[in-house]
Amino acid sequence: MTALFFRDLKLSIRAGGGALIGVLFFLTIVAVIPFGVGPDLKLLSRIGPAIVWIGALLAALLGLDRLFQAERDDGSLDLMLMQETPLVLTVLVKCFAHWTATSLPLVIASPLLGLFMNMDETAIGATILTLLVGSPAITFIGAVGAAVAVALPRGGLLVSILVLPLTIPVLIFGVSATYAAVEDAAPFLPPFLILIALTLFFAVIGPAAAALALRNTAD
Amino acid sequence: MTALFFRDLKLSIRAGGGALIGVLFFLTIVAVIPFGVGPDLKLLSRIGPAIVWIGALLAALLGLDRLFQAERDDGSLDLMLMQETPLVLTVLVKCFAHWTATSLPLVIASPLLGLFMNMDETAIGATILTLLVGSPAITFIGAVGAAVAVALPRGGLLVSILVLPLTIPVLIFGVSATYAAVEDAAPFLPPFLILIALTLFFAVIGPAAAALALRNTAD
Amino acid sequence: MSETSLAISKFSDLANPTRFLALAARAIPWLTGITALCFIVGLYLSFATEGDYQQGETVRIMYVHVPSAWLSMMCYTIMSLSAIGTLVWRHPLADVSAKAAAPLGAAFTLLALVTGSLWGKPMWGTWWVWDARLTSVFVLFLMYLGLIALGRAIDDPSKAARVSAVLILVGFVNIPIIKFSVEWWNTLHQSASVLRLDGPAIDPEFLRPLFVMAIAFTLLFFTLHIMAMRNEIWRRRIAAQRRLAARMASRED
Amino acid sequence: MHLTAENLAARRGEDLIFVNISFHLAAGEALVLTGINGSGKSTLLRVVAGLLRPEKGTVIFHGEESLGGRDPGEVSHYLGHRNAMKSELTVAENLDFWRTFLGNTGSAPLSVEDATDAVGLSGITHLPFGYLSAGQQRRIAFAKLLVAHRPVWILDEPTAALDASADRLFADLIMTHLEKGGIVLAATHQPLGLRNAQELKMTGFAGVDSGIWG
Amino acid sequence: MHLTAENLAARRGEDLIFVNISFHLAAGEALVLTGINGSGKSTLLRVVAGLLRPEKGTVIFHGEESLGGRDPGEVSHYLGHRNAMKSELTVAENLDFWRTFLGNTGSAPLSVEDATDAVGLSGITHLPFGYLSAGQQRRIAFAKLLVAHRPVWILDEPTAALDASADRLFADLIMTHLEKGGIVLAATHQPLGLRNAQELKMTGFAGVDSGIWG
Amino acid sequence: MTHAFYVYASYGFAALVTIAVTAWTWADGRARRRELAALEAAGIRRRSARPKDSVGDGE
Ligand code: HEM
Ligand SMILES: Nc1ncnc2c1ncn2[C@@H]1O[C@H](COP(=O)(O)OP(=O)(O)OP(=O)(O)O)[C@@H](O)[C@H]1O
Ligand SMILES: Nc1ncnc2c1ncn2[C@@H]1O[C@H](COP(=O)(O)OP(=O)(O)OP(=O)(O)O)[C@@H](O)[C@H]1O
Ligand SMILES: [Mg+2]
Ligand SMILES: [Mg+2]
Repeated sequence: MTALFFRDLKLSIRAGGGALIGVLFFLTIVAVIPFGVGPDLKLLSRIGPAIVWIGALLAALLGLDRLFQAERDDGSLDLMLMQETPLVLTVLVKCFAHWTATSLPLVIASPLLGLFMNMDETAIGATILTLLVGSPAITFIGAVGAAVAVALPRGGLLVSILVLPLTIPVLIFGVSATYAAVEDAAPFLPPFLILIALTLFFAVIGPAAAALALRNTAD
Repeated sequence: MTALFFRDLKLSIRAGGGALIGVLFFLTIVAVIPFGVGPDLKLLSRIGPAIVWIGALLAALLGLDRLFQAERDDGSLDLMLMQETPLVLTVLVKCFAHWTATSLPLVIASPLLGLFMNMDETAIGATILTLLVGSPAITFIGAVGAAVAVALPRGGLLVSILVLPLTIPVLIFGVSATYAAVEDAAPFLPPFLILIALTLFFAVIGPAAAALALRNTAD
Repeated sequence: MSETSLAISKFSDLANPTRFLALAARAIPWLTGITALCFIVGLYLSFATEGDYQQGETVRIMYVHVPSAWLSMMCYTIMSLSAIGTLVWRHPLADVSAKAAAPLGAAFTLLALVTGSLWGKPMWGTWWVWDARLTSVFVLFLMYLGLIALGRAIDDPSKAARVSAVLILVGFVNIPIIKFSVEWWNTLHQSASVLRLDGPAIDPEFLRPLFVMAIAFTLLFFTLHIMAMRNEIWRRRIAAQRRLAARMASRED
Repeated sequence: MHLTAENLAARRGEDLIFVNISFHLAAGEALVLTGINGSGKSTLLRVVAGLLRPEKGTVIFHGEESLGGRDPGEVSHYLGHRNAMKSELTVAENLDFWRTFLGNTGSAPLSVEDATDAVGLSGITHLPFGYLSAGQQRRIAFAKLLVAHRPVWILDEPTAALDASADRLFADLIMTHLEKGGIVLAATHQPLGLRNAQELKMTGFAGVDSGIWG
Repeated sequence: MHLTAENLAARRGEDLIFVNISFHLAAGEALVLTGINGSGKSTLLRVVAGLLRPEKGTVIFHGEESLGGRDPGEVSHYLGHRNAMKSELTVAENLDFWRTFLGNTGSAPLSVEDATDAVGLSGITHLPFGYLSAGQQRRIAFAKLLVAHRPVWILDEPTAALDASADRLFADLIMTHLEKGGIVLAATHQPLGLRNAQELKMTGFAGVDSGIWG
Repeated sequence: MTHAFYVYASYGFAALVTIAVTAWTWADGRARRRELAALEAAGIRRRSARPKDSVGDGE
């Protein structure tokens, strides 16, 4: 299983440039956005956390849709399906590898991005914490979509309908927990705990559903 | 060439989910932003056009990276490279098909999205117009990245990094033209004309560079 | 076509890396010496001249900020010229030149960004604003990093060079944007006051150290560029010889 | 140790591809599937490997140690039309991965070097898999069978794209596996040259089945 | 009409795969490339098709009408290891696309129905290409050569994954093309059974070349 | 903070970057040269540097 983890990591580093690329990508989005919204520093720092979260969502989704499709196309998926090790475990490891390669670097780089968005220390800290806790959920949800895409060759539409709406709650609680940390009025813990619960929930449901979908692939 | 256009259209609808991904992705963003800026309707309508544009940018990028990679993987690219018809033309048609499948629906849906963002009629009209004129430029720029991605084994993210910075001018003029239409102080035409010029410029440069890259990466 | 390939081989004879190495070996000591001299004079002038009545001591930041900003653009221009060399003439030294320039360009751009920020804090009251000039320079920095990453992601060097060349040329649109952004948008940033058609509009008191420093930075860039090109040629020579050796070893048994 | 299939039937879309296929393979025996294109060879192999659900019937593997039957997929190597290798990784990395991922059940498998040597390609393990020629890729895919032990080999046209010398090499490797008490199922268009192999000729299209709706 | 190659050399990575390959094919002539796996057959075919830049040498096609030579890629069909078909689209949609995209140069090509009939698969044009068996996919890829006319056919192992009857069918189609004055280049491991075909045996690895850096 | 701080910070950073880049380029060059020397010592020589009388080995 560690072999699978490192293979996937190696693949995404070799193919995409890995961590550096993820951070760069994120930086670019963050650089684009203030340009649209205008150089209003107060506004920027207010929408900062939301932008960082949206960037994380997009970065996680890019490439996630081919998580299993690439394996199917070259036949590796067949061999993985045949193994005695539970398929759920394989899916989980693949999810972790994807998260490590694309989302973790973003979490690490987010303080820098926070500075660019003119956010204060509390906001930056809260963003890191919520991203760290919440971003795996996006990967787990995406894995279900990726598995469905393999099972139904023509199911592209279905995948987007499936995956994007499901990520909305994660995004909402992630962002609102961050804001709760900044503003004194709202309590931080409730949305944060919900975020943790969401991640744990999807960590169980996601790989299980993905494994189920993979087992039922058309051929 | 029309055959290529319709094939690509059919493929993106059948396999990728096409239109809906963009709109859904966009809705996700729109659902999250108010959490950042709070339920401040005036502020929302102010940042509305910028958000619509950013959504359009990100939606256009989803899937763009595999524009040529998919063709390479099944060998179709070889045949396209061999033809007598200039490669630039083939690239241009593929760009149009991609734009029609992902960006056009977003343009069509933008009035609805404008309503979500509490924008007034002028702003909505201006957003549609600028999106219609400006979004092809994003596709053309992205095509260069997609062509470069063919040289890489699997280079989704790397391509976005190289390509995203170049879309910034398009975004700037698109957004500023929209704002100019809303605010009386600034004239609408100059940024709008620059936007048109940018699109035309990239319509020439993009496919030419993409064709050059494709010719140089064949193996 | 066979004539052209013959011409190309003639051309590559001219572009012979060995000849370049010999040239570099002779030029580098001289360049190093002159660069050091210029820096000594430039640094002396920068601290000897008076401060501005408006900006006070901080005007001295200009003497590092402006040259590094110029160099960040010049370096990209050199890469673009090399890219044309790669695509049009398939000149192998052009590949090497573009590849060697990218990290240097990134370094000078970083320098411009940081010194600009350090100047911005006392002058504008903030480290960073998202205006056209600053954003376009930031984009330039990202492009340098992206090109470095691209060069590493493709293992065949000549293929990597050709692909990067296409992207370098496409990215060149950013250079005019940087140069003219202050005129196209009204921004916080200073508009051009030295490199103007109607002559510099700046006090000669500041102009003298600025020019010496600019020359020193430019010389530093060329010295480093030639050294980096030489390193790259050596790197490729080593790779070629290693592969040769591996092949010979596997052939022998 | 034996592999038994009883009354297998499989469906693709609306068509039944085959019905009532049964076979019994003991240790050291091979089954060669022949038949025209589209006759259902690959389909049968995928059913045996557990990748496709049969419409009817069962396949069971009985090992030496345990009494109850096992899922044949878990004790099998499957070499399909596709090679299950990543073109971005080098040959050595690919094989190393499968060696660790597939794990080791039973007797000691070959090392990566020995396996590539066995298929005649020990010199090029440092190349990315995508750089290899079609036949070299196929050989490396076959080397995968050697780096982890599985008693049953399910081979779908193993010799496609191979030259004559590799054909013989593969036949030898398969014979060695059989002699060690393995079981081989292979679909092929060219004679593999195996001694004492059962042959099963697929005919394709066993009828339209309207299922429970008819 | 003739296709001429002079002193071709090609490189992959640092290795020269072949040097000094020359051939001359007039209308109705065929060239069969043989050689072990990795000997450079596919590489040579890709050079001729214009998909790979040769290290040295030229390939030129001289047609009947024009005096100057043409790029051989433009007048050729290339059937590579990959089938150039989209598995999401049906067989008919795929062939229709290539028929229109490739356009028609010279003599009248077959319709999609006739072409699938010629490769013996007229019944399944409504199926998505991805559903077909390996051999059926290869046959459809071959049918692509029939829906648009090109004087030169460049075939890379056309008969891989095919059954015996399809082998013969392909050989007949190739013979017909030759009789009509076409030119065929084919790489193969199994004899195609073409009469009066030149044969070129590739040996692979023509030497290491450290290039200008060494 | 005083203006002098910003001036010295920028000069300091400029010195840091230029020295770092110079040192890196120089160190890279030294490493390459050492590798070349090692290859030379191992008996692998460039074709152009090879003496004329030695027979080409297998090329
Ligand atoms: C991070 C922030 C900054 C960046 C990225 C930046 C970038 C640049 C660039 C690229 C140039 C060269 C422009 C050309 O040649 O036309 C330049 C020149 C210049 N910058 Fe900045 N700058 C920054 C901050 C500042 C600040 C805060 C000041 C002073 C208040 C300043 C003053 C100048 C001056 C005086 C020039 C010379 C203009 C000329 O004569 O052409 N810069 N800067
Ligand atoms: N959804 C479907 N509807 C109808 N027929 C289908 C469907 N999917 C596959 N088929 C048919 O099922 C058969 C599958 O055959 P299979 O792949 O097992 O053939 P094979 O014997 O391996 O052939 P080959 O020698 O070409 O590899 C083919 O005839 C194919 O056309
Ligand atoms: N980057 C590279 N570096 C070194 N060798 C390479 C590289 N890319 C390809 N090769 C080698 O070049 C040769 C390519 O051979 P090619 O694909 O033309 O063989 P082929 O004759 O078609 O073989 P097959 O019968 O297996 O299809 C292979 O030996 C391969 O290992
Ligand atoms: Mg089959
Ligand atoms: Mg081949």
